[in-house]
Amino acid sequence: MIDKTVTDVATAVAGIDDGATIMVGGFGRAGEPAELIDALIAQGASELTIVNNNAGSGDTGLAALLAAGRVRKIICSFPRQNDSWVFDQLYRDGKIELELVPQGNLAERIRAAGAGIGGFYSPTGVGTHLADGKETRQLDGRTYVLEYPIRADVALISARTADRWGNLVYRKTARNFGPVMAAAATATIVQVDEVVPLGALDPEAVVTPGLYVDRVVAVGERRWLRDGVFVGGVDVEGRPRKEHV
Amino acid sequence: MIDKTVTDVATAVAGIDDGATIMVGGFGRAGEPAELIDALIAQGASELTIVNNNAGSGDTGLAALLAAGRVRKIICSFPRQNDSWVFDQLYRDGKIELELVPQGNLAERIRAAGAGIGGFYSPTGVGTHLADGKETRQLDGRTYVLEYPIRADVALISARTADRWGNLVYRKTARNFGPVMAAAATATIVQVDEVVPLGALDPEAVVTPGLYVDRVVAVGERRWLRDGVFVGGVDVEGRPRKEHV
Amino acid sequence: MSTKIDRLTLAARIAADIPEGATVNLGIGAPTLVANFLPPDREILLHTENGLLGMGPPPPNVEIDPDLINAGKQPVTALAGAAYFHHADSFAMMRGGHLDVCVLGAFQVSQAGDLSNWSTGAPGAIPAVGGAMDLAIGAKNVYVMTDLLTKQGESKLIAECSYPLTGLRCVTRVYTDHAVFDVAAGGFAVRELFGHNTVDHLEKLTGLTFARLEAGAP
Amino acid sequence: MSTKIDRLTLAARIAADIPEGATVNLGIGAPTLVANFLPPDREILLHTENGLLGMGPPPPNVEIDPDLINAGKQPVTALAGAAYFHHADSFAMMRGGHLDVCVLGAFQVSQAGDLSNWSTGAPGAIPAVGGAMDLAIGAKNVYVMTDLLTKQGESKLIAECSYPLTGLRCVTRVYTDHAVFDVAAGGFAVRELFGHNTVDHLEKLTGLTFARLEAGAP
Repeated sequence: MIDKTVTDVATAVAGIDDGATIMVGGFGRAGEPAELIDALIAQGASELTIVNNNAGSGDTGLAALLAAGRVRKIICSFPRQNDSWVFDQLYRDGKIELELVPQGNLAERIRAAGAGIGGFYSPTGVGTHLADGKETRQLDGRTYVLEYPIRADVALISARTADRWGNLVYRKTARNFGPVMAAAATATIVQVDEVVPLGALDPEAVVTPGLYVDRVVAVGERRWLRDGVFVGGVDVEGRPRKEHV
Repeated sequence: MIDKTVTDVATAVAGIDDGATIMVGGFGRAGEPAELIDALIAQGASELTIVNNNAGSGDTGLAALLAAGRVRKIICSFPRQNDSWVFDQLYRDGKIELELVPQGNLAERIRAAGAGIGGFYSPTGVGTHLADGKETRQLDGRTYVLEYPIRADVALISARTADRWGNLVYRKTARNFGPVMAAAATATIVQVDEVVPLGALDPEAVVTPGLYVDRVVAVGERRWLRDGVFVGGVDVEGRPRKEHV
Repeated sequence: MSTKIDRLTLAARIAADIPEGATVNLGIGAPTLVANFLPPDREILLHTENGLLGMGPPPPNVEIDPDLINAGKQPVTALAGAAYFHHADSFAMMRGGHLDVCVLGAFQVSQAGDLSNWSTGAPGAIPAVGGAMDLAIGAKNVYVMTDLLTKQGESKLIAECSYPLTGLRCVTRVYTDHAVFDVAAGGFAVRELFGHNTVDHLEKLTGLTFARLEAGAP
Repeated sequence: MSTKIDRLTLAARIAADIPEGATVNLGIGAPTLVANFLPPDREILLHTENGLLGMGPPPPNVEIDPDLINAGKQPVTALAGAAYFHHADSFAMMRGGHLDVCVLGAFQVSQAGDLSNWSTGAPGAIPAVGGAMDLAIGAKNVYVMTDLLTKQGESKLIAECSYPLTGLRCVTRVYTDHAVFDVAAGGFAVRELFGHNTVDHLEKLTGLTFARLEAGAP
């Protein structure tokens, strides 16, 4: 019997090596695999290359991983945010390498890795500094820049629901990078609110088929849902609103 | 108010020009836009280039379009079938041009057109006759062949349900080429079983967002469903089984 | 009358130009204001590149959903008829040219329609681009919403961009607080003057010579 | 004992090698038979390139669903836990190397693992390739299921393919009616002999010299 579920987040992230390239899903709080990131910090792997849209914010999640000195390089589209002070300091101190990638190229390069594409001609970035040194090509009257796949050893992503085969459904804009990262990593580790019996997910609505998933861990229902129904009571970061504390 | 629905298939296919490149969805009977193809035959456009996985079978659908002498060229992966006699004869008589494309390259080239990709390095076909004369490239230790997008003036596809914005859901393996073709054509024309009110489709399960769709025509429920429930009683081509006639 | 219109009036002016049925991406910052002025009698579909077409207005605070945000990471809602998709599909939608209109901010726009809006190239600044370069090259119509002049009084409309580029020859129209400009074959063409601005006055402010729109141009 | 096993026995032999949890694509024709012999105590996920993972057996005639077919356009079913996807996503699954096993027919397999299975190159034949080239290069393990000899008695295992190629260096193992061969560094290696075949006899039949498998090889 195929059963990709593991009992806890420590087991889920076991075996991640120093020097690994790790894709981390999420865009803002939406789709952030918060519990898996905490488990990765506890697990201790270092010299990591992280692929994420951003470079951490505040003092938790990715920012905490950076603050712990575990990250050698980050590949992202938007490292600089109001509250990205951890990254900012590391970057200014020359303690972290940055590969800046336009967001669409980032998503498409990750998709290419999962789809077996060796490279593709992108319309984005042509004539800009982010295409400096890259091959360009005129195709059918338009100029494109050659971009290569981004692969990873591990993807850490968050979905709403899984079954034991690893089929995933997401929730609203929390889907974001999850599906493409799941396909681009050698080992895809997923935190979900709940694991449902095989056959409970609508096969028309499965977004990530199970073959892309290696380990699934249930971390309990997100704070703003109850039995799958939205109940609110949180801010955009998912923290309880004052009147609810 | 956005309303992409039209009342009949003749209106749906109106204005298709001679010489157009037309993508036709479907793989076997599944997803075949049978009523739209019949309407195209009646509409009369000729000198067409057709993009489909196959080259017609039996004497109906695409085969009838071919038999009517309307098709100049076909781009497909598998023209030769047991019952592809119409194509076979035209091809042997030198009356139709064939561009043979491996099925995965066909799907990915159509996807590239919709996604704004100028070209991509494909792992498929390397070292074979179907890569003859094409540029190849060694990338990260593997050889790839450069493939270009396939765009179309028109896509004719079939889905299960639409709303008036053109959001589409498909049914089972009838999804096949529909989503990528919808994005690769200048005008996407869709036949559906039924049009439902805006908001009736689950936004998590919409496969083709409405912005890819230009015209929607309801053609009535497929013979093997009743009120959306599978009732069977047909063969794999959708024809009534003898005991049901 | 003043020589300038305020930001909300400008947002409303842009909104008035967006036709029924358009699919639109509003960039982070001031362009987001355009959403507030879209004519209620027109169905216009807002796209947010983090995976939603058919975005609705912000929810009341008690209904903030962390799983439903826009590209600026602000809470939003979804209209009936919305659809969710993943990041690669979402950017394919833009990069494939399927959006009708994109409204972006700018540091500079050149006469050729080059856009600089992601970096001032200041030494030591941490670079961040997000989806700016994809938005710039993706939409059928790329509208810029900006003040005509910087706080230092320098024109943002310029012969050649001096800041790092976001995209080449991508801007189709510039909505400023002084006037609306089309990017035309021979340079910027004044499409509409606000307040008591004149073409001569704007040429003096910008140091540019403007192309003349053909009579009867839309 | 015979020198050959029949096709169903061969299908069962292949099925026995497919491990629990494997994702598998069975090519059109004889490879489809493998599905009938998959051990019922193993969960194995069948992929069909027209957009389904978790394919089940054919339905009874009264339940044929024209919307639920395999790559051979035959009616199938879907298991609990199945997922549907579109054609580009389906081929991305194969081309991205996500399937564990693919079983294909062959006209010829070369010592280097080159496969010819889509065209005999006969003059006047109408070419058709379907998904053969994608399947050949996509799976982690590409197994060929074939008779060792053609009806004319010629070996399908060959030094160099003379028929048009489907894929280069892609085959990992060949299951024939005489024996099972691995594609090894020095050529084919006999993995298992059926009936009273001997390596010498197979070398005579094929005209090839076989590599020796290391003792203790899996």
